[in-house]
Amino acid sequence: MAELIDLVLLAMLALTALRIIFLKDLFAVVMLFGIYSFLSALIFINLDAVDVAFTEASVGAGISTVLMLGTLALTGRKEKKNSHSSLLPLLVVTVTGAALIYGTLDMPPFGDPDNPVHQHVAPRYIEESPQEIGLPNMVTSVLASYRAFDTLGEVVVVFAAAIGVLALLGIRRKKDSDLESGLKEHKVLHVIAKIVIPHVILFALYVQFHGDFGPGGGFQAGVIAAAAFILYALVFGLPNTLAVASPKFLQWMASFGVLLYAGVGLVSMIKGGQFLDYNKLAADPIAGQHYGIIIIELGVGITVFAVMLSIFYAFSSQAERSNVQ
Amino acid sequence: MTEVLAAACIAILVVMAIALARAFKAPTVYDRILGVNMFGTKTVLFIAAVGFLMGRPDFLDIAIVYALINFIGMVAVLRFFEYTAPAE
Amino acid sequence: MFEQHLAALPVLLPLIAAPITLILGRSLLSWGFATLVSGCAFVVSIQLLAAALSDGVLSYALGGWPPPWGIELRVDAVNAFVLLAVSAISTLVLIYSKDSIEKEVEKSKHSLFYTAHLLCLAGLSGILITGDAFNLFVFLEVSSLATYTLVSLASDRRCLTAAFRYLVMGTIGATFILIGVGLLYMKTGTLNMLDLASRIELYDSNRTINTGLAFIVVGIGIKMALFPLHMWLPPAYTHAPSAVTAFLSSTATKVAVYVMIRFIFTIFGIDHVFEKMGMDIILMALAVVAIFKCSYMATVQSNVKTVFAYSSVAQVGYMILGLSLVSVTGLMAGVLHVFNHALMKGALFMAVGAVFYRVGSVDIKAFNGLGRQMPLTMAAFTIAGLSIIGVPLTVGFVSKWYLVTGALEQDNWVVAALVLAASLLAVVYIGRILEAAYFKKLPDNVDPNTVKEAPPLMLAPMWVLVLANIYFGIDTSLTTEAASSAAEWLFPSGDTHSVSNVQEMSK
Amino acid sequence: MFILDIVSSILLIAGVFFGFSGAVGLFKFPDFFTRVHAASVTDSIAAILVISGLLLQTSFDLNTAKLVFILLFLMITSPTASHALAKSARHGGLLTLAEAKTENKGADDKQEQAH
Amino acid sequence: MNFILDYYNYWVVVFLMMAGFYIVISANNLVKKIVGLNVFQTSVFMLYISMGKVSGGTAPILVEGVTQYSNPLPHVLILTAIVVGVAVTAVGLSLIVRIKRAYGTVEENEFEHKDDAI
Repeated sequence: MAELIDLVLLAMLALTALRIIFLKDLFAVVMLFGIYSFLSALIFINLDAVDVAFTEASVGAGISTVLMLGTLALTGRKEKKNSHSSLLPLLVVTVTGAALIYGTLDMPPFGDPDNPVHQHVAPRYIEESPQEIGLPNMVTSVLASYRAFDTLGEVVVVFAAAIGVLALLGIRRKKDSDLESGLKEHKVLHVIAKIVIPHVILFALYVQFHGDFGPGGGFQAGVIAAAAFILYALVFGLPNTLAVASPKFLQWMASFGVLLYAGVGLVSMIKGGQFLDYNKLAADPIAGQHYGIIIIELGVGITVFAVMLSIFYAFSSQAERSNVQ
Repeated sequence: MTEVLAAACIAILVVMAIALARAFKAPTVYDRILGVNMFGTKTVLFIAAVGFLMGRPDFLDIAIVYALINFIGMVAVLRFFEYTAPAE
Repeated sequence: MFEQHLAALPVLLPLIAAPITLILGRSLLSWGFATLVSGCAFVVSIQLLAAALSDGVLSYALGGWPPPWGIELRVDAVNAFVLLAVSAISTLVLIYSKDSIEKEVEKSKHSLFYTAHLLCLAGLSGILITGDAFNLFVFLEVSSLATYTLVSLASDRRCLTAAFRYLVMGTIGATFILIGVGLLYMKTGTLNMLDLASRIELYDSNRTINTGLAFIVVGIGIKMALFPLHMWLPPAYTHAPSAVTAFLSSTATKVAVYVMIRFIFTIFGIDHVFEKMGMDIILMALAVVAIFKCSYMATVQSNVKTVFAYSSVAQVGYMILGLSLVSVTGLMAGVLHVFNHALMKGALFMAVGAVFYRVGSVDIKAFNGLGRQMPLTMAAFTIAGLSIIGVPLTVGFVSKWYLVTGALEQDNWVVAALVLAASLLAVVYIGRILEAAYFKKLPDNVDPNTVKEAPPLMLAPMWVLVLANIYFGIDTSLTTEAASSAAEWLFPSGDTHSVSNVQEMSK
Repeated sequence: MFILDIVSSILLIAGVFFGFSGAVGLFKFPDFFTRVHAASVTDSIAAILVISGLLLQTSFDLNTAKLVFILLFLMITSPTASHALAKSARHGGLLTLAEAKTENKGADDKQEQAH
Repeated sequence: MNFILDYYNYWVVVFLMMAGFYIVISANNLVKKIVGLNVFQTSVFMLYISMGKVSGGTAPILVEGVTQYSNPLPHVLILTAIVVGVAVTAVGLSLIVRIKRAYGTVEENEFEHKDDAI
């Protein structure tokens, strides 16, 4: 059954990718990219990667698509005719693809439990992480403890993206904040958004703190919380949102999240362990792991929330600016 | 019961495929959005059903996220049309 | 406590300092703080190099999890040596950039500039010291994102398209590396570099692993601007702010060269890469073409920054040529050139930036008559330029010497002759600029009083690098010792004999 | 238990049927406003039926609550989205089939007059 | 037949990767390039997730009575990679916005003509 679903989803993905190549309407391209992202998230669910699916759905289909639409609003929707010859790219792609297909020929079979991937490092995560870390979600255990340094790097990447977007676009606060913006004419949307947004934030908190037991964690929670604010900004206009969470405050929050994460590492260094060694955080190693993971997930959540919202602000303030002119 | 669930999953997949076809080729841009929206809502149902089919229904969180993102995506699209003329 | 965590500090210091710099906000304050942190990282990396040379290798298990389950930081002579160059250049460039970016970057973006610089330093240090293949990818992206930002901060609009092209190429490169690491992981089940090495050895010429190797080499090739994949580099280096160009040209591509060395020598093993797959022929051919094509391109450019951008691509060719010789001497020449080239290109781009600071242009015509107006800057430029050519008593000579010796050891006369011939091209492109500076008159429409010597905070780091060029060109013992122990470290079965011979010859 | 399964199956099948009919309507109906009607009405009923069918499979725990939450969420947002889309299309100048016909007619009349 | 069943997943994923890669290198419009980059990366993520799957296994979250779990390590890696992907996308898109403002176009061949070479 899983194989059948897998096959159907892969076929849909292939068609979507082909359609994206040939479409000239960039708006449609972005919509199809959203679908592509959704579909790949379905594949991830089908292949048991629920945490990944969670992230891909909220990031790929959510944040990326919204940002792409924001860019399109500023750059125009139509792709002009391509004067490049498509022969050379096709050649490059064929060669690369052929190399990869050649590489697949010695691959271990799909899904075989005897594959080297499942034999060497991973068994310890599966068999011992429930005792060593004490959490049912192995992905969270590996992400936040065994490979916590990767995750710190990931948070720093997000932070770097915020620096990049701020340096490039900046966030302009308009003087005349009574400017027409938001979806003023859609009264129904206003009512519904008011009902939905608090629940979304509540859900984000649930994802943040339930990530140890089910799919979710700081990153997904940050994105969902940012999505709630984005919804607010889309419906009620940017100036209203800026009044709730100011750009300066978000910058401060983004830095704070990174520092919180690194701070856990420093504390464990002071207590005599290695960087990010949570065992030293409390007398009982398992409790130490719990404290460590909760705090760093919080740091991740705070940074991701602040950065995603800042990036959205930057794009949105550009769009409103050009709209006025 | 599993058979019914499996059949339902497949059927939802088919509906998704039809919606996808609408998103690929549509007479107006609004039809395209309609197709995308329908695809999104059916995906939510699909995830819910597949969770029960695989015996791990605790993944409904993902369905919630899908529903949420689908809605925000729709609002973003509408907002997008405030800036650009939607003429095809 | 300090000693225990020495290996982690070079990456942790800038990484933690970056968000603090953003909070500090004010231009002067964030400059001081960033410079201080970078200086600390430099001090740490000196100690690391000393420790690595005496103890061999420092391993640091992050989170207390033993590798391969956790992430390991691993410092040995190779990366400690490159790390020293990176942190030194970073500190000098930060001192230099206070005045330089005043002119080239908007005032409101200064603290973002310093934050991005620290992030870039953190990323590069992370790439250097990590012992985990996937962690390397993460830090590669940290440094790349910061780099795109830095490049796009210039005031000329062309920096935007250059940064975009860099972003697309860089991301393709990173994704190729991701694919390659994935294929390796698929066959071995591990991500730790040493563990990977021991498990790759078990396979004798496996198609999946060979494909993984190919993807990793192409991916890194993009990142370090290996010849046919270098198209992003000249525009990026030309249009970035001068301080950024000075920093990137002497660190970013060099770190990529290090990654290449690490993957080929430590992870795959030279038997696999060179003997079974014949990669040395390909790399050598590409390196030779790169040296000639790009040296030639450098001679026909009118923008001086572009000249040196192409020259950088050519110099990467020298490094790859060194390691494609597959000998301890060749590898040593490559590693040595990584360090030496950082010294010369850093000084050159700083001098060019100083010219831009005063004249407002880096076209070759703008250099007319500057020998008289900016004597100190142009003297620094001249010495660094001579070093690029490879004149004795400069570091450029030392690395070329070892390169030629490495080639002659294998009786490879052709390569040795080509290296010398390429130096003539360098004479041409450096000579054109020196001619303009010393033998042409200042244009009449320029007021001689406005074009004066660069401010001291720009001159000081420039001259530190120039003096280093001369010092390490005369007293080669320090760098050659580090480079040769690095090369021997990488060559498990290398014969140490030939290196000591070479050292005697050079004296 | 057995009865619950049967009821649940019936609900699921009915839900899928409505979803399918909506998808067909997406292609078969003549103009955009009828298509949006087909899609949005069936979307809601399919969601209600399928999720009710799944609700009967749960053992009244956290999953039940989540399912109910999804149902409520879809019930609120899906019609809103359709409504806003239709409204947006109306503002964007899209006409119903009947209006398009009269408009065309008007245009034709004018052309004839011009002749 | 077995051979195909063992590998079909990887082959389709390779096809998807190459479709994305093709969009990146052939597109003239910068927004489309970024979309292509995303398609490319998403497909690489699928390669990783495919190798983590164990037939008959289930998601790596501990439940009673299950012994066979899929491999959590690729999931962790891809979580990180997705975040990296969105970071690059955000910076790339903001570059596009600036390019549009500076050049008035986002078609690669058009702004190439507006400046001298290099």
